[in-house]
Amino acid sequence: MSDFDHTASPEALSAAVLGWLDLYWDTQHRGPLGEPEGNQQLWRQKVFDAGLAVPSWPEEWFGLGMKPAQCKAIEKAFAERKAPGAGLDRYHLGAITVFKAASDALKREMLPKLLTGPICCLLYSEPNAGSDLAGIRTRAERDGERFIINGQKVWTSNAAEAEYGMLLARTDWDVPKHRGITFFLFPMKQQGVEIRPINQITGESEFNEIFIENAVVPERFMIGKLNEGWASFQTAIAYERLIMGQGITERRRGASAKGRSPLLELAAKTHRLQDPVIRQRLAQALAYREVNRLNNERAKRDMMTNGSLSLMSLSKLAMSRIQHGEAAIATDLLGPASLLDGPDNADPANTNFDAAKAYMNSIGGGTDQIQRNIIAEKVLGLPKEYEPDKGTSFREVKSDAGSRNGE
Amino acid sequence: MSDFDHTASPEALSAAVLGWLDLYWDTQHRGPLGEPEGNQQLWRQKVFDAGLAVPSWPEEWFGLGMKPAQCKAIEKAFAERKAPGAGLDRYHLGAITVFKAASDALKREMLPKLLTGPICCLLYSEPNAGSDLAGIRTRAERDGERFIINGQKVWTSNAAEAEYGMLLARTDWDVPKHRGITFFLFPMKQQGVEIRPINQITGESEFNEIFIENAVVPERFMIGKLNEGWASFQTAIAYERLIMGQGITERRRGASAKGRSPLLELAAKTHRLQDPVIRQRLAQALAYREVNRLNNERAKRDMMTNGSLSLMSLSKLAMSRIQHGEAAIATDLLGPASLLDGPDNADPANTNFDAAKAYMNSIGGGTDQIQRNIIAEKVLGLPKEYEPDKGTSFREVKSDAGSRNGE
Amino acid sequence: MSTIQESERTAIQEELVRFLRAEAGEDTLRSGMQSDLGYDHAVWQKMAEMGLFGIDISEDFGGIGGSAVDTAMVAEGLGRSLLPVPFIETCVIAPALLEASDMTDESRKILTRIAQGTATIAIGGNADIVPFRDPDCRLAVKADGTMSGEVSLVMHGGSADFLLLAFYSGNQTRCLLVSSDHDYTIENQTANDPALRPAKISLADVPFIELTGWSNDNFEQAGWQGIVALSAQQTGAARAIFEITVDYLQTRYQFGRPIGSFQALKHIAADLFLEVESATSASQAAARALASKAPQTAQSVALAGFLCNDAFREVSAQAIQLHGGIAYTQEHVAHLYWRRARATLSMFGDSDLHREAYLSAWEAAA
Amino acid sequence: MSTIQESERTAIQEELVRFLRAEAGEDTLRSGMQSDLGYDHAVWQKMAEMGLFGIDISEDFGGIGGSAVDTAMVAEGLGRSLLPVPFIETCVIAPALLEASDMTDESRKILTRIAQGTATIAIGGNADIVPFRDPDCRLAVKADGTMSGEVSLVMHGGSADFLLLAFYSGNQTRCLLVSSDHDYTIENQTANDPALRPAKISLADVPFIELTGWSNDNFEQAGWQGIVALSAQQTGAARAIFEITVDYLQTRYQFGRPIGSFQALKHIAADLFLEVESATSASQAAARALASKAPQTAQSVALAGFLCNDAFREVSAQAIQLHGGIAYTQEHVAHLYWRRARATLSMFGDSDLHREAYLSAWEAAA
Repeated sequence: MSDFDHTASPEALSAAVLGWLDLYWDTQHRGPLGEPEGNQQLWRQKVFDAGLAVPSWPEEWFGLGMKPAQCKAIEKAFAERKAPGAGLDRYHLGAITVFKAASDALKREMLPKLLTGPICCLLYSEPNAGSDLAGIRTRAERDGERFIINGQKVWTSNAAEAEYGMLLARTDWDVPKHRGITFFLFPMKQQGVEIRPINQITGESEFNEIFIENAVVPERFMIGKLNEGWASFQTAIAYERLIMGQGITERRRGASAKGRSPLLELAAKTHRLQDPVIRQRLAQALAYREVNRLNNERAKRDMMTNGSLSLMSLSKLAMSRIQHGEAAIATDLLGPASLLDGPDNADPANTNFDAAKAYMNSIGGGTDQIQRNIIAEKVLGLPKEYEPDKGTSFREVKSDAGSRNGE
Repeated sequence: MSDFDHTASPEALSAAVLGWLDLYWDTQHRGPLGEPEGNQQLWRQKVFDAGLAVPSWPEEWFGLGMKPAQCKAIEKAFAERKAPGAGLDRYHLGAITVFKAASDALKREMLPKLLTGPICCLLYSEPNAGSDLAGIRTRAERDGERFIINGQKVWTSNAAEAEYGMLLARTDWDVPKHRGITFFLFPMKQQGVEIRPINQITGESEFNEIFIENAVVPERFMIGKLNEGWASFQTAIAYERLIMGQGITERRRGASAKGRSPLLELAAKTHRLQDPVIRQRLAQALAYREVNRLNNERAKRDMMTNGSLSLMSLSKLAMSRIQHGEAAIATDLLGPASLLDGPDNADPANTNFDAAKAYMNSIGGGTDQIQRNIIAEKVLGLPKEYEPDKGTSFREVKSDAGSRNGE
Repeated sequence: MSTIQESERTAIQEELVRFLRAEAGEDTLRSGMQSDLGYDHAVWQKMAEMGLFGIDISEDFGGIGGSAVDTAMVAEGLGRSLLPVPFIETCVIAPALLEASDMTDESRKILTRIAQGTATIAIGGNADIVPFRDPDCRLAVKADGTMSGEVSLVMHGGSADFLLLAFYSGNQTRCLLVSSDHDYTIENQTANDPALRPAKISLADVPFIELTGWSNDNFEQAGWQGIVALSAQQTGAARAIFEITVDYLQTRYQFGRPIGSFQALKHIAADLFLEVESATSASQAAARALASKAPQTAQSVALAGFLCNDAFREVSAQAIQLHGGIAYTQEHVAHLYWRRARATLSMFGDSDLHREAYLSAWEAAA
Repeated sequence: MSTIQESERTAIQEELVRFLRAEAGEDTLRSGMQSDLGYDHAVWQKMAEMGLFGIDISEDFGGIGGSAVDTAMVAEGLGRSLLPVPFIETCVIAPALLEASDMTDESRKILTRIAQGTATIAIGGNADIVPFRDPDCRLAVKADGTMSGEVSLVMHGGSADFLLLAFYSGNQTRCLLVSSDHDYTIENQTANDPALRPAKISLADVPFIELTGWSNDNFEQAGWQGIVALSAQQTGAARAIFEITVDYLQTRYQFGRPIGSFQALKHIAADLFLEVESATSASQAAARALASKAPQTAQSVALAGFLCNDAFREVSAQAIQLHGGIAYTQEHVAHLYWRRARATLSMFGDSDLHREAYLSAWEAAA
């Protein structure tokens, strides 16, 4: 059925994929060959049909049953030709979640859709459920073969573009928090869904608040079983944390290539490169970034050779000190000029942006404090904290200012 | 009865005390006038009889009912003439505890003794009860009109010299930990008390381990009531913490007088005073010390004007970063020579000593971590941690490696 | 020394606190941020009516003859509420320099107007008394008695009644007053702190009044007054955001418990408390030293200079972290404190510079 | 590159770990501390039998022709157990310099003896290859072919079979070998780390062999090998005391709960884990760069130099704090790690120096 042989070597596969791309993809115009302006929807369908969207998945589930090295070869070939659509089995959180946790029926219905166009957003956090994500209070109430949703979500990116949201909602209030949650694929384009962009301290508005009032989700859009959504959800969040650690939240200009560092350039430009005090700080900052790269390389080797995720857990924490530290030095290098901003003042503006954006790493996707808990408990094996809400009916658990969730 | 008028102004009182000292004390030979080599015991008795040992205490309790400013004048006069024995109401932890918490009978019996000679030591901490002092397991069992003591104490200074120890022992194992403790004045010079000096990382042995096996304390030596010793004990420990915060654990050479700093002298001697990187570190270290002095001045004013102890709580924590920080800089100034030690290498030896001794402040008398808890809870009003041993019979509380105290 | 009695000072302070709480809250701050001035002009006027602007001006000119301790008290209050008014420039540095210079009718008039609250001063240039020094400024005095040039980072330069330009010229420092009655070009600069109003000023053949007769000591003293007033502002602001944060730790629940019961957050709060109190002690000691002309003034001022800088920076940065996501939004007030902290880091010299000055003062005293 | 195969390396490493665990525990360390040598000679001999000392010596001289990666592996093991043997001097730096110099019968003999474990080398002076540089050393070569002078901080100088004296003389660096068969005065110096044996050596008209023919590159390379081997030692030691500390956090109970369940201690542990792993990554990368003569070797070596220094210092210092009172006693092992960390802070240059070198390498690469 497929053009690609899952027993082929990565090299052979790479050649085959490049050949396929040369047949159908116009690298120069970044579109399907011969298609005017490149119809992305059609292109994605083509990639999907060839099994290249999710090559690691089995053939019965739209993939090719490929191994990691083979998948890498495919992604690399796509990257070489600047073609989109491959590697969704690594990046499409919605599809991955459905694939890993949903019923066969839902998978059969939705995966072909999700993998060929629609964007999914994440409806996880709530104003009262940040670090304590399982403390969500958005409610889903059964109404025949559908559920009626009411509540408020926050920190959702791509909300306006998304056709579906991965929604965590509470379906049972009389059991401990993790046991009353159901996971849904939630249609975003409906009445009762209001999206309000959040003005972030970076000046961006990539995130939104979502107000949901009597919106509807069909029962068959449940991912996993009723009240067992927390387990399905774990799949997705583990992935998100992994991606954060690789510093994907950074602007490219923050990255340091060999022998080139924006920080050193700024130091030179501000005539501070000969200041011995600044030199020590620059060296330390460069070191933190370089050693994080070295740690990540070891982490990848560890994961390959023995499946250990210990080192992987450090990267997100390390990234906080890198980003906050670099922004602090840049601020000091700029001196009084650091109070400026705007397009006329590129260096201050970039520095201000980076200083604010660093909180995206140290707060978003689990604060540094949560991350340290994870490292201490999951990696070092230190005992968990006391959890007053453990084993307690969610209705009775204390919430902001000491009120109870049921009050 | 007394030579000194508690209505006198501090100035008048100072003159009176100086006159009294000139009658009885030989400043040049540091002994009682006309006494060969100065009989300290007799001198202390004389000071005690004059009410000058504990001037702030009421006359019925061996004092003079003096106010703080008057007490200060008395202590100052004694210091001027280099005479010992005054101000025991501020420094003699044993006598203060007995005075504040013991029965009138015990006070009448023991205060005249304690205030004229015998040293008291503290029998508080145990190997298993460090930060968690109320977790002590030394047991006191009633045997008629006396108690039999068995257990082990640690971190006791002056144990060999002490005639009495302020002993915390458990008298009831079936109530929560704070409620089964009794406080005793424990005679040290008896069978069944073994004192072993601890070799500390500073090279000193100021502290001891005390092994107590079937030793005896008379019932009338109980300080406060049976099983209510924890409250009496609070008086003493509050005092100890206060003293720690003033940096009394430092060697005098660590102190910075105006315009003179041992750290600056070492930097000059090691030819690093022109190194801009070192200069920044020196400035920061000097600043921490100076601002701690300023904080302490404010703390004293606060305490005088509105009784607030908020600022007082900061000093011990601040002293940790001062002492560890200064030792780190000194180590770096010395370079390779910092590995030397011994009398031939005074600068390294002093630095090594200071580096080790800094732990005395950051661990002793409550670790920095405990001190931060205290600041957060008592001063900032943040909620207490979960306490699994709260309300639980001490016998059931978990101890090292998860065993129970009753096991 | 201050001519203000302790009881008077307490009364002024209480009135100020009451006033700021009632009329300079977050709403006022935010509405001011939208305006050209950057702050609410009504607030400025009411402070003038309270006599706060003459606090460091002698009674001869309608002031109340206070000292650095008194200005610090006002600055601390302004810091708490983040009010971005040109208090330090107008009411601290300019009066210090004007009173130290040869008196003219013009300078008497300006001092009186400052005390009345009817004149604001903006300060620019590269000399030590300039809040935000522009190392690239080009200012020059011409033979015909006019001046020309360009200078950036002049805070409130667009709205001030007078520009005070202080710059190095050859071996000499010159201080020129330029009235806004004259023509010069104002280009507003975008600031990262949305309340601040820096401007780039271009002058061509503009008449000026030169301040003369001041000594280097006077000049140094004026700079110190700026540092100390700033340190008080930073201290007030650091304490305010610290209190907001501790409140949040009490009321925010996660995992069924107030987040302030988590030990790691408690410990951060305890450490920040040490920073806030240390900044307070250092700032107050510097103000007292300055007011009493104590011999260790240089040392005390430098100490306050970097400790308050660093404390405000650290406390406001951690405040965002401790709040979590909510403080990543513009809606929450935390980022405003954090922006102000970053904006003032190099005001009157950065922490490294103050540390170096502090150590030099130690060496000089040895 | 190493001639040792990956499988061989794994075998050596496993044998070493097994050996050190069995025969170089805390008891051995402490009994060695009481001896003149500072370490247990039997342990040294057994390591010799295992062929560990020839690991970086070519097969021509009875070595096994390994690389920096292999010596780092041994150094890491020695670091874990704190064994204060003169491994870096004898088996890393001396062979590197001897093999780079013009070969003589004498140097062939010494290399063979090192590989066999029958000769130890102590290194003193003020040149870059010296572990503990004595800036005040006075060493001079006389016209009659003898040398005289005085040098301190020569680790194991009292027990070594050869002294390697490396010092600046005029514009040149000289490297002299002095056999302990000759007469010189040894004055043992007291060390803060009770296992270390620094000595002050005084020489008067002592014959020597001069190492010649090495290039500046060879010399720099030898110094780098020292830094990298030290970084591996520090990494091993940091990891060992970290593991001891995490164990303690699990088993020590206070307030009815393991102290490792307190969030503040957990977070310190998490941060220390980052330090330990970062030190490991930096040290390993430097060893690989050195072994493969990679162009960025200078940068990698400098990075390992300060990151491992600082990590070992921080981890061992926090280990005492996390243990509390028990670690304030000599009986507990924590202070031994902490003393070693402090002793090695300036070995082969301090962190500030390495940071400066690291930045310079960045600039050179730009």
